Amino acid sequence: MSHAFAYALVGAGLFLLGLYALVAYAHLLRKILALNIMGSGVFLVLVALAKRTGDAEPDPVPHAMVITGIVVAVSATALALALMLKVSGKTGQAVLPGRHQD
Amino acid sequence: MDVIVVLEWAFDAVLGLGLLWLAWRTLNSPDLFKAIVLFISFGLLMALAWVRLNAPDIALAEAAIGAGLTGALLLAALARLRTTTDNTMPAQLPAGSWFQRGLLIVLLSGSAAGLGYAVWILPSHTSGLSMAVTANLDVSGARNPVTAVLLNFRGYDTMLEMIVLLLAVLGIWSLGGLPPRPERPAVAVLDTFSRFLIPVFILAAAYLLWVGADAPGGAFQAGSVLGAAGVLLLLSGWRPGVRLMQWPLRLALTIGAITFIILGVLTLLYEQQLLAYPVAQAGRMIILLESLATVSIAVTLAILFLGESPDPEEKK
Amino acid sequence: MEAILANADWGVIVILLPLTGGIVCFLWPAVSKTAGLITVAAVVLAVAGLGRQIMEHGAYRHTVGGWGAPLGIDLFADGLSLFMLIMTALVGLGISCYAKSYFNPRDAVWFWPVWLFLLAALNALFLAADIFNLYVTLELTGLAAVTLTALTGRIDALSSAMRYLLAMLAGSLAYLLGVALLYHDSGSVDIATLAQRIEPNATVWAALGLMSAGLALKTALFPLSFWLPPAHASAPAPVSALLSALVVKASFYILLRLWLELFADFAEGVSTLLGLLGAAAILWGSLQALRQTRIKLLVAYSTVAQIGYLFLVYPLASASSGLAAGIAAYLAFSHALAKSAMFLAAGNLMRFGGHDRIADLDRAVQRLPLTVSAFALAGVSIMGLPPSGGFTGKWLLLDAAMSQGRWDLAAVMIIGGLLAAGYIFKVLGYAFMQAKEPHDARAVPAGMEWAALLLAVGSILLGLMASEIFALIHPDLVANAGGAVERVWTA
Amino acid sequence: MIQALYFALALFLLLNLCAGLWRILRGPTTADRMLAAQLFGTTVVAMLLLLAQASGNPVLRDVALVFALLAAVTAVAFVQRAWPEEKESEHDLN
Repeated sequence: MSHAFAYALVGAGLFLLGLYALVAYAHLLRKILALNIMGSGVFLVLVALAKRTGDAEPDPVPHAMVITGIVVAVSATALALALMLKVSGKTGQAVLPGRHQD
Repeated sequence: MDVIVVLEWAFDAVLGLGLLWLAWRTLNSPDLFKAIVLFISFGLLMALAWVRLNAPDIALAEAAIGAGLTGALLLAALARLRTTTDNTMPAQLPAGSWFQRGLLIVLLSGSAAGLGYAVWILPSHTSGLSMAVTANLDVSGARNPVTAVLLNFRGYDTMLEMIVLLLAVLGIWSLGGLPPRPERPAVAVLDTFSRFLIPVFILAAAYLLWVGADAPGGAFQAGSVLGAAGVLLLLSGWRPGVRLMQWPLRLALTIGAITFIILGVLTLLYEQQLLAYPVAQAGRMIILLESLATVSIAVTLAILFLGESPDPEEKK
Repeated sequence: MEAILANADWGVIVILLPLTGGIVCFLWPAVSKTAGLITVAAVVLAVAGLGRQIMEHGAYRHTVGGWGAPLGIDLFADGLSLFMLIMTALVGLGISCYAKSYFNPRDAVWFWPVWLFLLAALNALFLAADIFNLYVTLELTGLAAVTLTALTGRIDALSSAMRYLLAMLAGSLAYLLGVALLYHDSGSVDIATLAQRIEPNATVWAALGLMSAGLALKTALFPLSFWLPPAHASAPAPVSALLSALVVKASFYILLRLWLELFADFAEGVSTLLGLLGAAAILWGSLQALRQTRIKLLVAYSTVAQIGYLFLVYPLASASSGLAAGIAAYLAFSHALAKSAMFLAAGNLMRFGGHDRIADLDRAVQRLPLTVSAFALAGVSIMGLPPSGGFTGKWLLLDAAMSQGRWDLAAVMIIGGLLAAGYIFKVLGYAFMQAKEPHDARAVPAGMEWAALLLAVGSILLGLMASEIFALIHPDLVANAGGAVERVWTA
Repeated sequence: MIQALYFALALFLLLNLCAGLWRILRGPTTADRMLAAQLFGTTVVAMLLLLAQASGNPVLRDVALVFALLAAVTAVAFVQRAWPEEKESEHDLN
């Protein structure tokens, strides 16, 4: 057993915690935070398991993937925050309208 | 030696549990400001986790983006949100009934068990692609394996990433931009502070870009630090002039992608393969790509923070 | 000249062209309409060039950077990917011609660069042979699609774009976690390499579940389709057409590809589940469509139902997966043509009357005959009546269901067809009637009417060219498809 | 053995950090919370320097440098916020 697995399990936990909050809470800012935490969880799984190379340097390919992933995450977060502000600017509330209002 | 092993385990255990606990408190604290501060702290701990996992390149990116820029973006969004919404709505408003949330918890606990088992049974020793990377590192033009993967072995992914960044800007601009951020008038302290700090940021970015080919660092990290310098400038009240917001800005946003495409076409013509650099030129091409990508990334991140549309008519 | 055309690397060009076009539109907003149309037309030609190469020399493979999988990234196109590229190029061209007249100058400046980036992302997706590269193209597709959805800036568009973005990001992350598990299980993200190394174990099962769930969310498979009707109904008409015709097909294509290459051998239980959800989608989507009072929501719910047909191929695939993939791709193409025509026609009706209330169509058939014909012809394909593409695809599916004794699925397909007839005739019926209060109508540019009609005619023509098309996707299919068509003509 | 000492110190700082969390959770003012987060940043910088010594990996000093710089951005973003200081509600203590 190595540390790699422990971190990977934490990553899986973060993913599911984020997923729970994404579904269970209505406030858009909280949903955006939840997606960011889900993302961190996925990145943690990718990088933690890359350390299973024993004493050698860890596998660099997942590291590169995560660096691009972090940049995607910040772009998507910025777009999501802008949309949230537009929605709340028009409705006065940062929640999605219920389905009955379609 | 044993002492170190015990200490390492203790450290990792505290860090791992701390991450989970912070994530949990971030997601369910009633006050949104508190949630954001907790999220920033979560980013700090994530960076420590990257260090523990021997991923200094990611730790650098996380330090700049995860803990810094995302935090600033969230705080600015919250400031704008408080001017547009009534604060009477409980921030912790649940979606769905208790029954639905209970069902969700049961489902996710099941998934947690399955996912945990799926991770647990993975072989405990494997080298992944690291052998292949090491074998080709000499001809890749970079001595830092992560840079070699990002700019050479999987450079095509990075080319598409540059478009992802551009699309985020296009998305915000097409929404008509955000209303100007409510802010206090810049004070002298802040002005002096940023005057001192911004040259240091630029120096640090240049350093990260320069060492990136050989040591942890590179375009994404340098771009994020430079972008943070831009955010600091914007925070201390500086605004780009109207003329600067037109084509010079658009060129700066796209220059990374343009360089990738031009190099792609050239390599396609001369090497018959997209982004196949001749071995003798690989090092120079990577430096060129990284420098211009740094510019694009930095400007994009600063513009994402500014959030205003470049079109003066749109601001109405 | 001939040699250059034959040897050019069309696969790479198909990706680089729209990327360049998008950047040009971004740098010089004044020329964006012209640059956009030229780029889309050029992409059609480049896809034709790629098609010729594939027909002559077989599958296309390009090792980006010269490294080759698993270290580098490969681009790969066989008949199936080529077919999806052709669908994207042709439907995209039709929608572009429509969009030329549709958008006001303010929106056009944003529409063209984002649509060209979306086109580049779709082409890159259909050419990808690497599951992480697929993730990047999925993110690109999602961000571009969300931006286009919100383009009008109206409140319904903004909130449905927000919901759409959250669903897209969650779907991508689930997919990415699956990629992480597969990579760490097998040490590669290249699909062909994975296919050799993959063994059914708990990790692969978890990856399969995560990737399928993420992609099903992005494809709007019932009950993960909650985000689709509001987004597709509130977007501008050409964008709705792009979303329904092309964007949902992109994630479906990935699922199909993963299934064919990686999971088909051991995941029979999951394919049964996907089939059941598909059947539920057909019934639920059709019933919802029948209940709607606005055309665009009706058409959007019809998309939910038609996506259900695509998923019926999974339980029927066990006998011959190549056959099922061919049917799915063919159904996707005919749905793309018909549904884009329908959304464009709905856009014309909205432009004409200023609203899209079905009960208020007010003799549209006399005043917009081309548009109503487009809607009706597309409806023929959606209902699955001969000789349309929708008919051939659904007939092959029905044939497969009956030959495997899946009477339940066959019954669902027939009920779905009847319900589709119900909601389409509902619209057409009102188009003949006079509204209680006649209101003034605005002129609709001829180009917009013709674009809708041509796409609808395409959905009928597709049915007549079934044998040629199946020869492209899967040679074994020719006999079946030809037989099915013949049987109908002789009956 | 000096390595173990560095490591023990890093662990000690990590535990300190957890204690600092209490201040973020309790507040009571937003400034308390933000200052606690800033203290976190400083602590992490110190930990990175210790880990750099312990593992003999000088790159971690670069990470510490970037951290120290970026802490300024969130701090300024906080100071420049323009919403009024509100009273903390009771339910905040849960």
